[in-house]
Amino acid sequence: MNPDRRPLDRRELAARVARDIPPGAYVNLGIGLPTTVASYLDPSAGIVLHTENGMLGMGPEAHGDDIDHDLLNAGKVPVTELPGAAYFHHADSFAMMRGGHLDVCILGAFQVAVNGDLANWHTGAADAIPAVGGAMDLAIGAKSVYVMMDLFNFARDGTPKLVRACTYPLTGRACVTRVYTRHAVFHIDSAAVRLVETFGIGGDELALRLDIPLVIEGEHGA
Amino acid sequence: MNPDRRPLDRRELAARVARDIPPGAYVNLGIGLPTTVASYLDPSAGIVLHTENGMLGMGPEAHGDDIDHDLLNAGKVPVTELPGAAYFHHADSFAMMRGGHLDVCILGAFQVAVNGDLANWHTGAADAIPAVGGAMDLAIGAKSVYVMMDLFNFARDGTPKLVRACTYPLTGRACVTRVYTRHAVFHIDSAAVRLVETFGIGGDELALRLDIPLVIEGEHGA
Amino acid sequence: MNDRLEIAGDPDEAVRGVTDGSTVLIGGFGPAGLPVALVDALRRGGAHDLTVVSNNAGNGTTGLAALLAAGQVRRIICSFPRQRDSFVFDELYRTGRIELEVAPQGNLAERIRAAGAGIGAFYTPTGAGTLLAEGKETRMIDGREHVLEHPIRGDIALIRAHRADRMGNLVYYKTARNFGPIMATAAALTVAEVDQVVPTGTLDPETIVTPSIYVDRVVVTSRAVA
Amino acid sequence: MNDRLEIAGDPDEAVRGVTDGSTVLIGGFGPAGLPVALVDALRRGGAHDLTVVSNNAGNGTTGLAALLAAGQVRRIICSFPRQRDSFVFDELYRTGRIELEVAPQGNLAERIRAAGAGIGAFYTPTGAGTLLAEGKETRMIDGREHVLEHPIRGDIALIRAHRADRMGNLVYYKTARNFGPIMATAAALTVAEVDQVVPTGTLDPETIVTPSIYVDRVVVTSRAVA
Repeated sequence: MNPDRRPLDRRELAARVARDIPPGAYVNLGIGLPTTVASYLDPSAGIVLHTENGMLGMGPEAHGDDIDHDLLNAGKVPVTELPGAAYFHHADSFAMMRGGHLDVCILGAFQVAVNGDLANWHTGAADAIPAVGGAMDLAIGAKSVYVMMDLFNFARDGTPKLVRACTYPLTGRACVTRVYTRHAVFHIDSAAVRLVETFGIGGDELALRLDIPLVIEGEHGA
Repeated sequence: MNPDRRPLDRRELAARVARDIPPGAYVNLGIGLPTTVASYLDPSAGIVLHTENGMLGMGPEAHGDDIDHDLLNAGKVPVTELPGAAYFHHADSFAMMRGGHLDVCILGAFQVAVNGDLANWHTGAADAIPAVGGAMDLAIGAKSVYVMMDLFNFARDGTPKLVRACTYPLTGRACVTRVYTRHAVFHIDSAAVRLVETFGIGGDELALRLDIPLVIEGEHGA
Repeated sequence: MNDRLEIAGDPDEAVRGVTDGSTVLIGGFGPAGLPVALVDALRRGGAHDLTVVSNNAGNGTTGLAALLAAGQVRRIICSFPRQRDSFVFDELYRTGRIELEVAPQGNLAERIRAAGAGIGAFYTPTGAGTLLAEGKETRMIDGREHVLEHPIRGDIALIRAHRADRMGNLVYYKTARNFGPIMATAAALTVAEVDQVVPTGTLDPETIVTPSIYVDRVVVTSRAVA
Repeated sequence: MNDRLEIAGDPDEAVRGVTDGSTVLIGGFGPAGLPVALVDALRRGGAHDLTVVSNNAGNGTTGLAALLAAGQVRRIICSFPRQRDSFVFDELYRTGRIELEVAPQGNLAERIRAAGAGIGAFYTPTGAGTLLAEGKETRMIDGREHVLEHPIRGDIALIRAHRADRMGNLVYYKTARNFGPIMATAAALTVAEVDQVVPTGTLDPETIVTPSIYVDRVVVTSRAVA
């Protein structure tokens, strides 16, 4: 344990996620926080980015003269094209997702449950306009689903977002394999939630604050 | 009636079918007899031929240096490509057929029933090796299904092939809209079989020999 | 039939025949691939009680948002209506003046494809166990719950492509391709807004994305800039 | 993962790992698009009890027919086994030494696509009311009988394409495209026999038919002449 180390900042968190993406992987980065991971991928690792709106081989955000409003990512931000890119239509793009061909997808979340259930599309509030986009397809389609989120709901009451059971409407069931937060990294499989690494907090304290069954093995923290 | 006129020969039959294909139609010509229709299409009519193995805009059979064994029709005969052609994969090709986009397909048949049932893939003989190819997809997919066949089974016992009910295994139900034979042309709709034209046989004699309910209106024959 | 390919003189001519109550498939993912000129023409045409099928529900005050603002749309089927600048839709929805069916984006795309491909219905794992599967038939296949989804057909599809030849073969441009190729297959009448019409035989047959059989009308418009 | 793209030195290396009992998807419509060198290598590899999924069941005495003649195939799923020169298959079938599942060609293609696209099952009108629907679940949809069909997955797909880049993006050549693009999506391991491997970035991204994500190995062979 290395409880004295401070929690990661957002850039460190993105870099930490990037470190777990295998060379050559086909990866989809969800809208928002997951998009930041792109900047930390090793350009020599041959990782290929997928965007749900019909492209493999997506490059960095476009600037200046490179901006083309017909070349967008899933967040509708102008992006660029890398050598070896390919375009395809929406049914083919989602066939790729649903068919289990993407190695990793990285998503934000409102809540993740100990069994890997994901809630990230709808707060369930009565006046909320439902909007799901490709979240449900990504949740159930990729070989590994990584979630990047705050471990606690700082915007509201500080309650944990890694929970025994989701109280928000589900996006997908038993689909999340890893959870990356500023305070810790977790691995989820059918048996348990395993603590992989902590940042600035001890494993035992974390288990106490989360109030979930948590497997803590050996030493954690860098 | 013009019973004195002789039955059509095979070339006249192909030309007769060709006459009923509307300008600009997208058409699939089945293997065998239907293939002969291609030679009688008006080149200025803008008719586009589909081949199930992934092409629109198929041209005539290839000869000499034009032969390319990667450019075949459904009968595996080398063909050519016309301006405006497009290639696509098998799922897309059969989506085009099943989705009702082809205007006309022309098929051979063992039997056609008065309700439009088609039998053209299997004799039902115990030792026959079943082989269906794209016949069932064409039968149920095209907007109009024209059959070209002998009206009587000359190869066996001379029995009619336009029948009250098919005795051979079906290819598709209630799908045939027109039947072209050397002796007559028939139109089939949900209500009846209507005699369109005869060649070298009178309508009444035909009705007698076929032993099916047949609507004979006004004059027939050219 | 390809002699029916009509090269319309302007967008208004290109969308003529859309009647009250029509289901209109509209291509695009955000601004990319949205046939802005055709949507504007649809608004000018004044058809009401439309059902619109499109990934989003309009941005800002132009294009699809303007069509919604004009009160011509009774119902929208989409995956992601809520966006930073979807205030026109948001207001209509909150005041009960538009019906919304939200579908997971991949199910939306596959249902449109199914309509064009003559598939009667299909089982998909996407959405199983969620609010968006409520009331839908489900089935366990290989130990996994699947939801039965049905085709979405259009009376008319309005799409944007890059180039057409005079038969109606289409190629697209980058991520503006998105829903265009599948919507073209799923409507009784397909209208494509394109940058350019080129002579037949100019497009490489290996590279055509939408074969001419799916295209009824094209109209040339200058590229929309978002 | 694209760093797994392997450019095999020869066809034998390209098909290594095919084990007894594997399901092998083999591209081609007659000779066009048949990956002859890979099928020959599969025969030399000696794996037995194979299930082969291919449109036809071999022609003459080479390629797929030779694989059948070697007794390595337990079962074949195809649409059109009987051809003028399918005597090898015909003899095996008539003497009960091979199992045959005949599927309408479009259902065969759609079932392969479904496997690659994560569709659990689908309803198709093709084959309804025929011998080929016997024992299958049916359902009336919009007044028309549909048959429920299930995905066909492969352990390995052997396909022929025209060019690959070094990431594994593929383009095809004329009607040799046929089953290649869908089989590439439907197998755990996809091997493409190609005419040429070109540098990454050489193929126009608008024209790529099979994106690199679906391709594990390529091998360059001279074009087969039928």
